[in-house]
Amino acid sequence: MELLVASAIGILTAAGIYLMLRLRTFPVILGISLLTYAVNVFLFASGRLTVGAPPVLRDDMTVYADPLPQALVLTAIVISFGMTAVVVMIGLGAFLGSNDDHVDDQPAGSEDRT
Amino acid sequence: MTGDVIGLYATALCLLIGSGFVIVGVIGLLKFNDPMTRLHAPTKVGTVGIGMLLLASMIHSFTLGQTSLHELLIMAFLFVTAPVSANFIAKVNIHRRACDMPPPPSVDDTWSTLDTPDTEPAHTHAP
Amino acid sequence: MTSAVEFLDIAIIVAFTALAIGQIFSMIRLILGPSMGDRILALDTMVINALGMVIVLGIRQGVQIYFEVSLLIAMLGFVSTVALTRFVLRGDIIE
Amino acid sequence: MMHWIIAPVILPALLAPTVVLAARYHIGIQRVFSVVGVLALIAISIGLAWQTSDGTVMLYQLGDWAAPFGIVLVGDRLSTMMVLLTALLALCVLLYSIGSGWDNRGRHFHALFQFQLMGIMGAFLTGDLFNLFVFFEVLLIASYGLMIHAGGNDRLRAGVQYVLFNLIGSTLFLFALGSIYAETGTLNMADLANRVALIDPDETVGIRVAAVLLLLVFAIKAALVPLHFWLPSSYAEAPAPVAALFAIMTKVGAYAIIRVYTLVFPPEVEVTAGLHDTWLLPAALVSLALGMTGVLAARKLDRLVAFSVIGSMGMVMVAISLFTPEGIAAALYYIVHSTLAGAALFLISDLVRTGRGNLDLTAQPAMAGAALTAALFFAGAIAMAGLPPLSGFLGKLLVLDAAFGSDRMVWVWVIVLSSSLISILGFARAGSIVFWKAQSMPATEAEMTRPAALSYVAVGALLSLLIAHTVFAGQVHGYTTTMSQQLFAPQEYISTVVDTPGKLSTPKEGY
Amino acid sequence: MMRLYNWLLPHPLLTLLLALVWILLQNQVSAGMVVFGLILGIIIPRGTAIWWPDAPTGLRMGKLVRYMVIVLWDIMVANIQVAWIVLTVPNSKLKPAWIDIPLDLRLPEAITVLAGTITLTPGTVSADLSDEGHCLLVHVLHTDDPDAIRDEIKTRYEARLMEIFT
Amino acid sequence: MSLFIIVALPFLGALLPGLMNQAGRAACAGVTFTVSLAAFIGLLTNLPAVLAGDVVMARVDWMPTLGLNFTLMLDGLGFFFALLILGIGLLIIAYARHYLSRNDNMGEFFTYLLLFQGAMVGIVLSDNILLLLVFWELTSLSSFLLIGYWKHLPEGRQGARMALTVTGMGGLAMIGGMLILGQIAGSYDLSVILQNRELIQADPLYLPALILILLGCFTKSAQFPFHFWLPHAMAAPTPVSAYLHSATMVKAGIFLMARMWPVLSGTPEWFVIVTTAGLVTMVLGAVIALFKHDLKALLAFSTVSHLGLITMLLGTGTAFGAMAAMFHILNHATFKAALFMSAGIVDHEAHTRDIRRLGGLRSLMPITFTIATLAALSMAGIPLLNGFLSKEMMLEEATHTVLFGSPWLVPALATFGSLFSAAYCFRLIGHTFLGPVRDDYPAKPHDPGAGLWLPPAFLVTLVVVIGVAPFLAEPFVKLVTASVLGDAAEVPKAYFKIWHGLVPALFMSIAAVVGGLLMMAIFNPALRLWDATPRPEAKTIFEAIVEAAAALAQRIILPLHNGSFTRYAAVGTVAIVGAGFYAWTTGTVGAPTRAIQPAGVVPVVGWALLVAATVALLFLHRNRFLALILIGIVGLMVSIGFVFFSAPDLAMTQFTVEVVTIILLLLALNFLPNSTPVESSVLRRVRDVTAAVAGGLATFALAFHYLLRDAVDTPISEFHLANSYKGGGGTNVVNVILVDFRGFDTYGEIIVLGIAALLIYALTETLLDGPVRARLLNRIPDQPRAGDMHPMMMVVLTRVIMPVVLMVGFYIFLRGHNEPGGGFIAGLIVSIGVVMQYMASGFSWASARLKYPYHGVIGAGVLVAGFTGIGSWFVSKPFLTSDFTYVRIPPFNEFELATAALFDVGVFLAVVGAVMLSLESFSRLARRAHTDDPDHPMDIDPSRNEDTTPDDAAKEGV
Ligand code: NA
Ligand code: NA
Repeated sequence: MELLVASAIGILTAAGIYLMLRLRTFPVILGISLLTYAVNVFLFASGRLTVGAPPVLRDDMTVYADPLPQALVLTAIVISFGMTAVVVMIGLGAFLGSNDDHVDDQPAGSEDRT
Repeated sequence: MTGDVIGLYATALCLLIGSGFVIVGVIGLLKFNDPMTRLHAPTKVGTVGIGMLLLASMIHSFTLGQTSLHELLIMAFLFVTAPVSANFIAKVNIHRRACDMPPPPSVDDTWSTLDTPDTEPAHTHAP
Repeated sequence: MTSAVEFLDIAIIVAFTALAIGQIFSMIRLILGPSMGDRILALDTMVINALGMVIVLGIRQGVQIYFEVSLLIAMLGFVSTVALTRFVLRGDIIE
Repeated sequence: MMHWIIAPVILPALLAPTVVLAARYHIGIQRVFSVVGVLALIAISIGLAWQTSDGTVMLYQLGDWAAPFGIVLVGDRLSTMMVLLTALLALCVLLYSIGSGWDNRGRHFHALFQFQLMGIMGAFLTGDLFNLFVFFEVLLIASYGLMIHAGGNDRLRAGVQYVLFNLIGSTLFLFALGSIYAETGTLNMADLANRVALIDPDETVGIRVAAVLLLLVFAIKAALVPLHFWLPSSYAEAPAPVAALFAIMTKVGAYAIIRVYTLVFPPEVEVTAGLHDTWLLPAALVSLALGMTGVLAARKLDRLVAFSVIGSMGMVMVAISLFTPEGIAAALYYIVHSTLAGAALFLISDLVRTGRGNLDLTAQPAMAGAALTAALFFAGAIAMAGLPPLSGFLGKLLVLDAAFGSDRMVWVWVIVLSSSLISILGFARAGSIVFWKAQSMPATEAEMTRPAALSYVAVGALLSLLIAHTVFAGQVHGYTTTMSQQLFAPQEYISTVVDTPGKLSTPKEGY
Repeated sequence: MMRLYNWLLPHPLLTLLLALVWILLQNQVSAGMVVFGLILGIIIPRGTAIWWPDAPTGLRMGKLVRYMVIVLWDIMVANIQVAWIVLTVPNSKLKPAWIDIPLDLRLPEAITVLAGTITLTPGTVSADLSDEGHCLLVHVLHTDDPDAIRDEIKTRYEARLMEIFT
Repeated sequence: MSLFIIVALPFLGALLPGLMNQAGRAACAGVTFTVSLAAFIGLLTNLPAVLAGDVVMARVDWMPTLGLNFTLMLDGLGFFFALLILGIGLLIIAYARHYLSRNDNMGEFFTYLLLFQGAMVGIVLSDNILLLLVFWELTSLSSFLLIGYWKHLPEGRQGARMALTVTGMGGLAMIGGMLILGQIAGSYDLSVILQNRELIQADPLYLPALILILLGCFTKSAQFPFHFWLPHAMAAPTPVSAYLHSATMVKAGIFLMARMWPVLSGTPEWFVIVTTAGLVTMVLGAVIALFKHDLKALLAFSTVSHLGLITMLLGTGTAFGAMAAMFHILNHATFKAALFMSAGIVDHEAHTRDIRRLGGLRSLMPITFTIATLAALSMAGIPLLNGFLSKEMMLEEATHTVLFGSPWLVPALATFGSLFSAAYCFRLIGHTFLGPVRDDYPAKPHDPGAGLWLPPAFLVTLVVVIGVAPFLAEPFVKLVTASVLGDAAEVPKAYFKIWHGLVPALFMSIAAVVGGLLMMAIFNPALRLWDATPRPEAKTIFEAIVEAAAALAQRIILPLHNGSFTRYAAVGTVAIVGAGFYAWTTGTVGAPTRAIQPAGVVPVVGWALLVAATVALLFLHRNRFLALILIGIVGLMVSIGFVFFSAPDLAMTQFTVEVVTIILLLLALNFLPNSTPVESSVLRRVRDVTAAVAGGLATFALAFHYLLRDAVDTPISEFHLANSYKGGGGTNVVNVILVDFRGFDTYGEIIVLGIAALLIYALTETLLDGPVRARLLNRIPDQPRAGDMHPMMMVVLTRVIMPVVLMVGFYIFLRGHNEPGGGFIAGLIVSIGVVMQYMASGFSWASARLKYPYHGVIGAGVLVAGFTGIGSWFVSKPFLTSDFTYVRIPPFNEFELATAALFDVGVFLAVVGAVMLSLESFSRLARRAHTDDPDHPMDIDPSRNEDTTPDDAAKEGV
């Protein structure tokens, strides 16, 4: 199980980085989203993996999954949602202004390729 | 046989039936060669498949001595939304010309999806 | 009693397997496409299968704690299907 | 219960939504709210700095939960000084944005401004690493809003890159936090310091990586080469008052490095040995050199200032990375200087923009209000280039003095001094083109706007602060020296944070 | 008084439905729960009533229940039928067809229920409506006789719905 | 008068002329003169003490922690220089008053001049070497302003920058030297440093310190090879040249060498470096001066030469040399300032300084001629003028100096230099004043008013008086010398007199003067030879170097910061991974403490799907719509993973956020291109894959590492589990953490969300106010659009479902504290419910009927959360302290009332407001793009059609 989770984190990270290095805003945002998944799982896993013991108190249970990373990830998810919304909007604004969704600055005078 | 045992068997049975429908649904999704026919399998079979799983869950809860009817809510939800989902996907298929085009309606002028006065004549667009 | 429990365990495994196969098949359809409708349909199916997985998980653990999750998946799966199809149909999903 | 320490966070956090709720169409009311709020903030900050100046560590347990279980705010000399600096800077920037009308060129300037302050204040005051992340995000997202305030295509394009780069930074922060929690099971900095000491020397990989990741997060904030790339275009494209406010944001990174690497991973901790001293100083030196080279290379005034900010952050980081009490004391002195000087230069470059319509470093006819603007630029450039009599020179002396006798003294001295020369060259070149060469150009009929008096007042206020920072350098440096000693003897900080009981806890046996 | 009633309960059935949903959500029944459910059932429709203008009045509840039972039964049967088709009929033998169903129903709510019923039952999916809403497009998975299906839909479902939505 | 006041007066006074510009030129000059005079008198009040051999001290702490203090000291040397600075300053001010034209901004000029004066006085009175550095750099800055005073002249700008750069460089080097010196001595106070000769000279850092300090001195005093900036500084107005570049600033380096003489001199290093530099400068300067045609340039290089002479004298390291140097400083200051002023007069009257265009002025400008000639002859070393005396001493010293093992090298070169020195003096007199009167002067020259000639006349008087009666100057010079020497040596006994007998120096002197006359005889052929000799032109070289430096900087900086985010990100990734790798490899890895848990079919399949979707995304991401679906699957799988690993709250949040994000992305994608073109090269992709794999491996390794190990101590969450119910009143520990234990995080989090929405709104507003608006109005959708905007089934379903969704939201909200759920998820659900309504009937229709002020909702949410937190202040508890109680009101079951729930209400409101405001903003763009505003919730409604004709329906619809 640990191997699965760790490798999933690794794969998400790798894919995220690859997409993050693409040339258009849209795939870059997708890449950042993948990275966000990766890091959320990573942060979640810092409480180690527990199956079948949600941290909702029950009389008949003594072992629970670590609730703190869950709360942290929750915060992180919400924050990255806000960030994603913002970057999407700014990216859209930039595209609408220039009709170009390259994430890199284009050399001056280059033709509009979109 | 006590009630508990019956409950467990009933749960298991529901699970198995549900699994069967789930499998059938995805087989249809994979097997059929036209988007419209593919639409039939999962939207219906899946609904019942999940319905059986939900039923299993209810029975299981009762077996464990807990009243549980809230699965009904999920079931109801799935049942009322599935037709709308299917309707939308069918509209997508028609709009994108992904399937055989339906003949014009017998009563009105055209199908609403194809009724696009604000764009060029619809058929000029490639699928 | 034990045989019933064992039977249920088997049924649970079968259900998990069926749902897993369902997910894999749907994924194949999703990647194959070819039309947008197929892909949306495949996603819709995957969401519903995922819902099934959560339900079976609840049965296996004998808890009702996953109810809210299931309800949410059911609701939001629908919303996302509508949003995706609306996008294909109209471009603008809230017009 | 003393609630004052949370006031710098809560006050803007209440003011901003109030403005949004009640006054979002009334710029006048917004301005009044904003200015009054910042004035109150200054008063509070002075009070806090006064309170902590005797070495008191103020602790505020949010929700009445003891650390490390709940979040705490901690005020010591360092954090209250940063808070005060922020508040003072905020007033000048705010006055400038009102004077220049920047605040009315888009929506929600004042709300975003207040939120930005809230984020910065929180970052300085919190004693919890994850809470630091949250405040980083608050200040970042507010900064995104401010950065693209008033729109414009170039600004939006730069904004996209700025946001994306910071998203990488935020992701990295979470990786670091995950590693830290996984390794130590805590998030509170003081508790972390205790727990790092427990780590087995045979099992150091995790905490080492965590420490380095954390350092990198802060290095991004501090625009340390090679993680500085986000800075030039975003600071240059941001509205000038916003860029001026951003001058404190790089300091947040520096602050965090100082805090964490004196409290949690001080140089003498064995398990993280060799991490900061190996790479930080070279990177800082490269930053310094690169920033000042950028000053010489810049083709536009705003870029020039942006690069000078990188350079001056390099200087701060050079001082920090010595990791000696003298080095940190020098860094803290320099941080204040660099904030004020950077902010002043951004505002001055906006005066130029107002006067001549653009910031290209090309000869153009004399601008409106040239004499005064030129004088201000001269002063700002002197400060930034580290020439006497302003505090940049004193800061430079402090850094060089602190580096005396260190292993890499020659490197530090050579690069500090030569980059200083390069920046002198760059500033002289730019100033002579913009202000002097203009005198040899034929005057045009083009319409020139004279900057508003309030704008000059704001810049003047910043420069006055710089002058005060110079005149009272002895007192300030004396203070930063005590501050640095406090930082290098964190036992009181740690025990205040960890040993103060809270709700449902008895000290030492809470769990 | 009547106006207050109408104002308070723009959709009485919806109120009941919501109360039921509330109880189901709570997964247990108690007096307080019901009261609370009803309160919510009044508040929420009241708050969103403006988005449901011209609601149909005079639903025949008895017939509606009977209709639902029929549909549920048909769904069970349909699923088995479709499952059989999926598993046994090869693609080459499959005979899908489009059929259009001229509608006698006029109420959107009624047409929607009909379309939903069609989708949920044997091998049919309601795909589209004609541009003025007088005709429903249905896709059939596998049939030799489309007209029979049309007739069955009209008699088995539409006729009943005509009675329910008077 | 206190030394502080003497130093402060010019600085404070500098404000006056700048502010008094309106008051007129006379007033500006007057006030400047008064300020200087006050300082001058203040200085003189200390004369008795200085003459008595006392050292006047004044001290105020500035930065005691650094050792930089306002410590001033007045001894003979300081007094001498201060006297020169203030005395000549007074003359210059008087002179400048008449020299500057009406177009020049006099206030500005005098402000700069006083700043400079103050800085110079500061240098010579500093007892603290760091303070001295401050003043040192201030002279560079003020001279920069003075040289560039005529901003419209390119020469002025270039000269100013060159001076600033060169002297600035020296100043920076000196910072290093001074710091080393101070560190060795343990104090930055001169009085301490000067006591530590042995300690300093024995230190291994002595040589670096010496070189660095000498760099400062040489650049400032224009010593070879840094002599080149000085002539270009002559672009300044003549008073500036006279003051800075002959009398004062260039002497700062000399002053410092003299000041440091007791500790630095006397070593072989000092001797070789200083003497050589001085000697070379002396000769070189003299040779170049001879061939300069610009009067001021000639004088400038003559200054270079004389500074070399003084430097050489200091370099010998003998007491006699030091005394000679001091005497020559005095003499040089008098005759050179007089000469500069004369040159200025010539320029002022004849409108040219070009010697080739002058000549014959003797009869036209007799007064000027007299002054200039006397001064020039003094410079040439003609007896009965003061220049002769000190030059004799120099030659005398030269004969005793053995450099590089050669006893004749120094005397020979000294004579050679003197020869050229005499030659250019003769040329100056001959070619400017003698010869026939010409008729082609640019202006008609005549003697100026007394204001211009009186100051130089005064100086020439001194030249003659000292020249004739050297004993008058002797005690003073010896006093100064004594303070130069300090404890290091005794002041020589030698007397100042015109006739020393037939000593070698006399013959060398005669040789120089005769040689100088001969040189004049062969001047024309020599000039042709000179012109034919290729020489580096300093200005060109300097400009080339600066431009090359700037170009190099641009070549480094601009391509590096070319706005390529992808490269920045790649560099960042590599740096981060590299640093992490370094940390990893330098650490130790212990044995795992946790066992691997076996994985069943569900996690394996979930993993496989996650990976499959991720990989598919990599390959198919160019189809953006498909990419969205795939990322949806990734999110779905992650959510399911969270369910599996006991995190239902997380799963719900993740999934809900996922859906809202996809809706947002779809809203954006409507405007964006639907596919991503193939652009990056294979090489680039290889680079990216490499970075990606490295990053992936890194996070994998890190995660796997800690998943198999326990934390070093019990995680703090044990406390949360133990106290969640007792202290927080909730059984859902995650929720209790969110709203109670770490409610402050959540408070920040909703603010982030609120800001995001405000930002999005603000940006939309800005876009719609700008050029984007027109673009949106003219936008043609990039894909064909289907008919039936608002399908009936969806509309009808929504009418039933939306209230249910709202109720579910409410339910989730209430449950949150004890079961999975909470304000955040509830907020998202409610938002999605409303979004459903918008999707079904359209935003315009829905919001035309029911419009919530989402701004207000956000504001209210944040305020509710904030005031909930503040509420605890009233019970003297910290912000966000929660309390709860159980209430029973029939017929309801007992239920919990918690302040945390109120906080959660704030969260709920903020979330709803933020999500809705964002979606609204996005859809505002879309509505700008196509303006049809339906009146009906659904496009097709047969029940409506029944009442109207089909034509009307057609008009109403769509
Ligand atoms: Na059907
Ligand atoms: Na598009």
